[in-house]
Amino acid sequence: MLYREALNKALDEMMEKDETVVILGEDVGFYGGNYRVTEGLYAKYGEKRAIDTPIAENSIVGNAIGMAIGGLRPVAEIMTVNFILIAMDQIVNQMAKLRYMSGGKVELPMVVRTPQGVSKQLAAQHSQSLERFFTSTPGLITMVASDATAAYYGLKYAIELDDPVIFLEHELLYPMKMEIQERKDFDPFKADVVKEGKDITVVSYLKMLHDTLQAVSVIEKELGVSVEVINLHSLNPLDMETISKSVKKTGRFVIVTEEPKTGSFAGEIVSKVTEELFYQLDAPPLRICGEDVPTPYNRKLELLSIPTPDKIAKQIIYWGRENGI
Amino acid sequence: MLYREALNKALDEMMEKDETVVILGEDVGFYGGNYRVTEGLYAKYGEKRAIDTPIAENSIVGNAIGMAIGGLRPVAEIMTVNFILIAMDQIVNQMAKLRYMSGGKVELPMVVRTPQGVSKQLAAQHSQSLERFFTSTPGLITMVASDATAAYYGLKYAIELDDPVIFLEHELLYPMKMEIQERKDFDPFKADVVKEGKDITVVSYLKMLHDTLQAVSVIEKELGVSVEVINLHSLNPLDMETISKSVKKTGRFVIVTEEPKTGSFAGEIVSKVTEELFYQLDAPPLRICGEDVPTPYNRKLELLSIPTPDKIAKQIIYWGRENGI
Amino acid sequence: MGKSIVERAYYLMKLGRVFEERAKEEYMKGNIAGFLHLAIGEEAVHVGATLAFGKGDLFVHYREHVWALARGMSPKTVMAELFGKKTGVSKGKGGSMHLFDPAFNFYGGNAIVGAHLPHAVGAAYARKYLGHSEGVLVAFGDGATNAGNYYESLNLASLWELPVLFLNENNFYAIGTRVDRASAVKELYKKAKEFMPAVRIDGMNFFEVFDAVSKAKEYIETEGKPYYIEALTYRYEPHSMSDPGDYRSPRELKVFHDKDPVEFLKKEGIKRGLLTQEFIKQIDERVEKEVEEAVQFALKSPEPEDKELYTDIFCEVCTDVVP
Amino acid sequence: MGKSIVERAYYLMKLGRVFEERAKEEYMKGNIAGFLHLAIGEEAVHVGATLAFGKGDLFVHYREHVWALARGMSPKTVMAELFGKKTGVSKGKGGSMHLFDPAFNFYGGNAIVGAHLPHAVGAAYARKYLGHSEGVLVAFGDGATNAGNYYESLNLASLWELPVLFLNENNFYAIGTRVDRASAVKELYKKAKEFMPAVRIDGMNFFEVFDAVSKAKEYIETEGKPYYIEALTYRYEPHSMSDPGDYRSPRELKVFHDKDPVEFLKKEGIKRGLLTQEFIKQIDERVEKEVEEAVQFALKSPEPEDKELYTDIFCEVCTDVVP
Ligand SMILES: Cc1ncc(C[n+]2csc(CCOP(=O)(O)OP(=O)(O)O)c2C)c(N)n1
Ligand SMILES: Cc1ncc(C[n+]2csc(CCOP(=O)(O)OP(=O)(O)O)c2C)c(N)n1
Ligand SMILES: [Mg+2]
Ligand SMILES: [Mg+2]
Repeated sequence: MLYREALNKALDEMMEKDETVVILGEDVGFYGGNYRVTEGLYAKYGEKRAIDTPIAENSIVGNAIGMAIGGLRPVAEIMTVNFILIAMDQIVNQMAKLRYMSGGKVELPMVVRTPQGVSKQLAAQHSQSLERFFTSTPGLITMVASDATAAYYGLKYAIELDDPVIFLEHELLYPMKMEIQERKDFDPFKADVVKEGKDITVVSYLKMLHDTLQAVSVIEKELGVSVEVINLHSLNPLDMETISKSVKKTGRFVIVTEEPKTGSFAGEIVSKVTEELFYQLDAPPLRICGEDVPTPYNRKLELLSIPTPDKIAKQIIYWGRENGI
Repeated sequence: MLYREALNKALDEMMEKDETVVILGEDVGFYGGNYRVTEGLYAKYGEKRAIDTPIAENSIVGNAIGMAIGGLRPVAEIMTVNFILIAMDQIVNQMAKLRYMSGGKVELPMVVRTPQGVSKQLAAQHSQSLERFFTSTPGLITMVASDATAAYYGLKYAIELDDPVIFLEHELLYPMKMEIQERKDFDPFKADVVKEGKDITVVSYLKMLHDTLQAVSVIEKELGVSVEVINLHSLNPLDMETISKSVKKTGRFVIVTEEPKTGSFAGEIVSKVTEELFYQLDAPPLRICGEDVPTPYNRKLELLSIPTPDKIAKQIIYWGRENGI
Repeated sequence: MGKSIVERAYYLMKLGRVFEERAKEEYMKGNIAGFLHLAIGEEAVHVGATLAFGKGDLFVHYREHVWALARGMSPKTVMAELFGKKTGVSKGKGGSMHLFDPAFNFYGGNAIVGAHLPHAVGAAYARKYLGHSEGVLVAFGDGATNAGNYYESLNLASLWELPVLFLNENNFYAIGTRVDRASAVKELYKKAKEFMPAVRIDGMNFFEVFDAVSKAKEYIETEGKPYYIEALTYRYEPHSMSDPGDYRSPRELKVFHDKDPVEFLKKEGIKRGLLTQEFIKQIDERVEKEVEEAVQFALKSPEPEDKELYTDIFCEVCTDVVP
Repeated sequence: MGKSIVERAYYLMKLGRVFEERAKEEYMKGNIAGFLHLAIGEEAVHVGATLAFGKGDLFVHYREHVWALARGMSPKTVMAELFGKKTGVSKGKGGSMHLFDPAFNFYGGNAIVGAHLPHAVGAAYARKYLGHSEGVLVAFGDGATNAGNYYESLNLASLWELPVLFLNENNFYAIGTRVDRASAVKELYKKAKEFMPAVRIDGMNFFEVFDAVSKAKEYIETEGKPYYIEALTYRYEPHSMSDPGDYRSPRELKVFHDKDPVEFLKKEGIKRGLLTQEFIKQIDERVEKEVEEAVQFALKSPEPEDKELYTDIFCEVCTDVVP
């Protein structure tokens, strides 16, 4: 199955099970979704439950908030994360704060799903990762789906949760073939150690997780070490327990994300690790991130602007040597 | 003079000198500005240069971009940073990226000024610090005005700059009495060491800088150390040189900001410091930030949600003792 | 119109008036802080609309004390909220701008101009989908009609055929900006009429408000489509306690003070034989007492405990995992 | 209408058509990537409006190759931009969606639906303030008319009396969503008419577009106020290269193919004695050649150097201080 089909399956099952679950967004209904994530749901559940909206992202999120208030469990799709910038007031001032400022009286069981990341030559306005905006907003849960298993179980979990969730996908993962592993106990708030190792802890998610995994064997060979790789399903809350356990073992921490480095969510993890585990660290933590530039259209420049398996390996090897690993 | 008067003086002098400088925003003209920063400018320069806008923040920033394209140097006021969330698309997708995606052909000499921070009991939707959103966006310059000198020289500098600047003020500083120090050579990209010291480096800005300075003597007395305090005028670009020099001397780093801790700009500084100065650090870096909560209305809770001079002192003292200072 | 409704209206309008006058005093004494937006002068709209609208959801903005009281929320818990007390409707976490109570179908108290309009549209969608018969009322100022949220909401309510009553409280000012300095179309209801039936009414006149909203309610609930009312009204006080309010002329103020909605209802009610001097006197006394009780209640109520800083951010599941 | 204008129009419309057909081929070969939005079928709007509008600023969206060519930008540098080459109008950093050239008063190529409308309003403000005589033209799709940016811009252009021509290219679809499934008001120009004169025209007919825009230009530049044109048009191709485009019926496609703007101009031009078969033949050959040259130019042009990743973010002052 494809990654995007895992998402579709999650939506389908939730809509089947609970008629208060509705989806809304641009072209999610009749058209089947820009990336075909919502394919077939319009035919199966009708236009009242697979709701096509105009191009009005602020309303999409605002309407979803109203729907949640009115007794539904809406799953809003923002076609790509780039357009969510239009909805930031609804996300940061409304979705994240209504429960708190109402003293707990307003509950918002809702999900905003959106794909992010650098795809292929879509240029500056269509190639962004913005997890930092959500993870830094108190009141939001930010989940990421790095594989079909997290996509399927994670999305179902998010829909069932009574809190507002930003659910991030990655444009380049949609057409990737993956299987959903049987994980009835899937808990997005627990990170997965996807590869065990004892010398370096590498944390990643979404597309960068896959690039990291590709880089691992080169790193291990070149540095003569074993690398532990952690896959996050939730960025906030963050499973520091799993990270901490790993870093205590390895003494070395690397985080790989696609966001531009300055101000990235990667910086937050580095800060947390440094604050909590300073005396356990044998080397400075390393951030491998996107460059601090808007994304260029030209393919060569585009690839220079983000981490790739090759660059991940090189940077970790260089850093390893610099720091006596 | 008052802090807000220093800003007014900067605007006035720039408008006097250059007729392409215009100001725009809600109630900036006839009314004189919600915080009286633009007082008198409407009377002096007329409604074509002190432009009142409807309540439409996305347009305010978008219009300013168009004005800059059309040959003006607009200074847009967003009444408070809380409303800038409505303009995030114009800021992140447009203002920050147009130069790059046009291959350098579109230049945007413009400033977006806005006050931020927790004032007094304005509750969740009116009590936020959002520097993280701007500092993490490639293509934006983010300046802060922590005192009258930085307000006056910094704002003038920002207006004269050919790049888009987010210029952050703090609501609680407006009515504060301060003098503009003669600083003809003022360079916002160089941080000021406002107090020298040799044991702990503390970086801060805006209101927290003042709270930090109030806390210093208690800390010095309790810990028997001397504290160096650095005042930032620009958050991105960041003057790592000054910070670095100080940390190399002290071996200890603290950053104090009002933003909620998780995902804060403070985390970015901590990451930079750790990456660059890991082997010089004698203690884990310390972030003193706001709590990870929407801001509550109740005054007692509100004060619990942000750093205060007292809490800054306590936290540094506690951390100092824990880390053998 | 029945006598009992007019009596109730007088009680609520007077309660709103006295409540807010007292809130202003308490603000000056330092018992209330932050932004306090008073609706003194606008009572006929808030009370008239609420009474006519029945039980459907209300979405309003930060100038909402009178809406809340009209909806039946207790002056005590509302005052306690203004005082930031634990007993407040929002546990003291929201304050004057953020009164919420789903038990009364009352959803804010939103402090971002226009941001609640999409909520109202979404709520109407949900209610209709779930088979409820009641519509949704959303009220907003003249200033809100120039921004994207407003327009998108008109389009969506119309496109999706939702029972939303858009109630535009045109009090002629958005802080210091007069309506015609912000809106190119000077008669605001005209900005809605391509999307739905739209009318303009005198918002100082309780009877007119009540009738218009009754008609609108009937329309949205039977047709399942939106309706728009622009009510002309006036806030006698400055925008909030921190506004000098010196941008309005004494002459203009006088014009509107002469149309005081409470006085008007009193006079007109008596004229029509729906109110008596005796009743008015009784109510006036009752209201004074209730407001005094509300203040005493607020004063005596405890502050929220420190731990409240961290509650109500997430549901239980997430609260457990957040460090 | 003069012969020379019609000749120029034919040349540009044909150039646009052939340029885009070739771009599509080059996309399939892998020489162009990302989103490629073709305007095949919409040439009468892009060329007619540009020719009639003179030199004033143009703000358009991502479907802008024909606009750029009509404005006089070189097919070579435009094609090179699509190829992501150093010689492209935006140095290969923008691509198909981001053509910019202030030397031609050409400002995008914006890929966020509707986000360029406020830019056009601001630019018109600046130009008027600085005493320029030319107006500003902003073009946008049917899909853009349902969002906040659109509405705010209509209000502001009208309120501030700015010389903006709002040109709505209604091609009936926003990706897969037909216009009437997104807009409650089905005749889009009616959503503007409270703010400014607004008309609907046949966008497949060059003559009608040229006349309407000429009239609009005259109006905005003499009155100093905005004007609105809804041009009905059609994109023959899917939304972009990644859209299957299967939501439109063959019947609908036929209706619009029968109105092919290039064919129409040819026929009508000949009928009116403004074009000759001879001229058409000449142009067709010239255009083929120019497009071939453009492709060759693009192919042979170098990639931007690696260091370009870090240029054009800031002006010199800031570039110096950024680490
Ligand atoms: C999006 C946004 N921008 C600015 C503000 C600041 N502000 C608060 S109230 C107000 C005026 C609103 O006027 P109107 O909509 O007419 O309502 P009224 O206050 O008259 O009831 C403004 C500008 C805000 N709260 N939200
Ligand atoms: C704000 C925003 N939301 C969504 C998109 C994705 N998107 C790109 S083009 C498009 C359809 C636009 O339709 P229309 O305005 O009619 O222009 P057309 O493509 O028909 O020329 C959409 C939804 C976007 N680019 N920007
Ligand atoms: Mg008003
Ligand atoms: Mg279209």
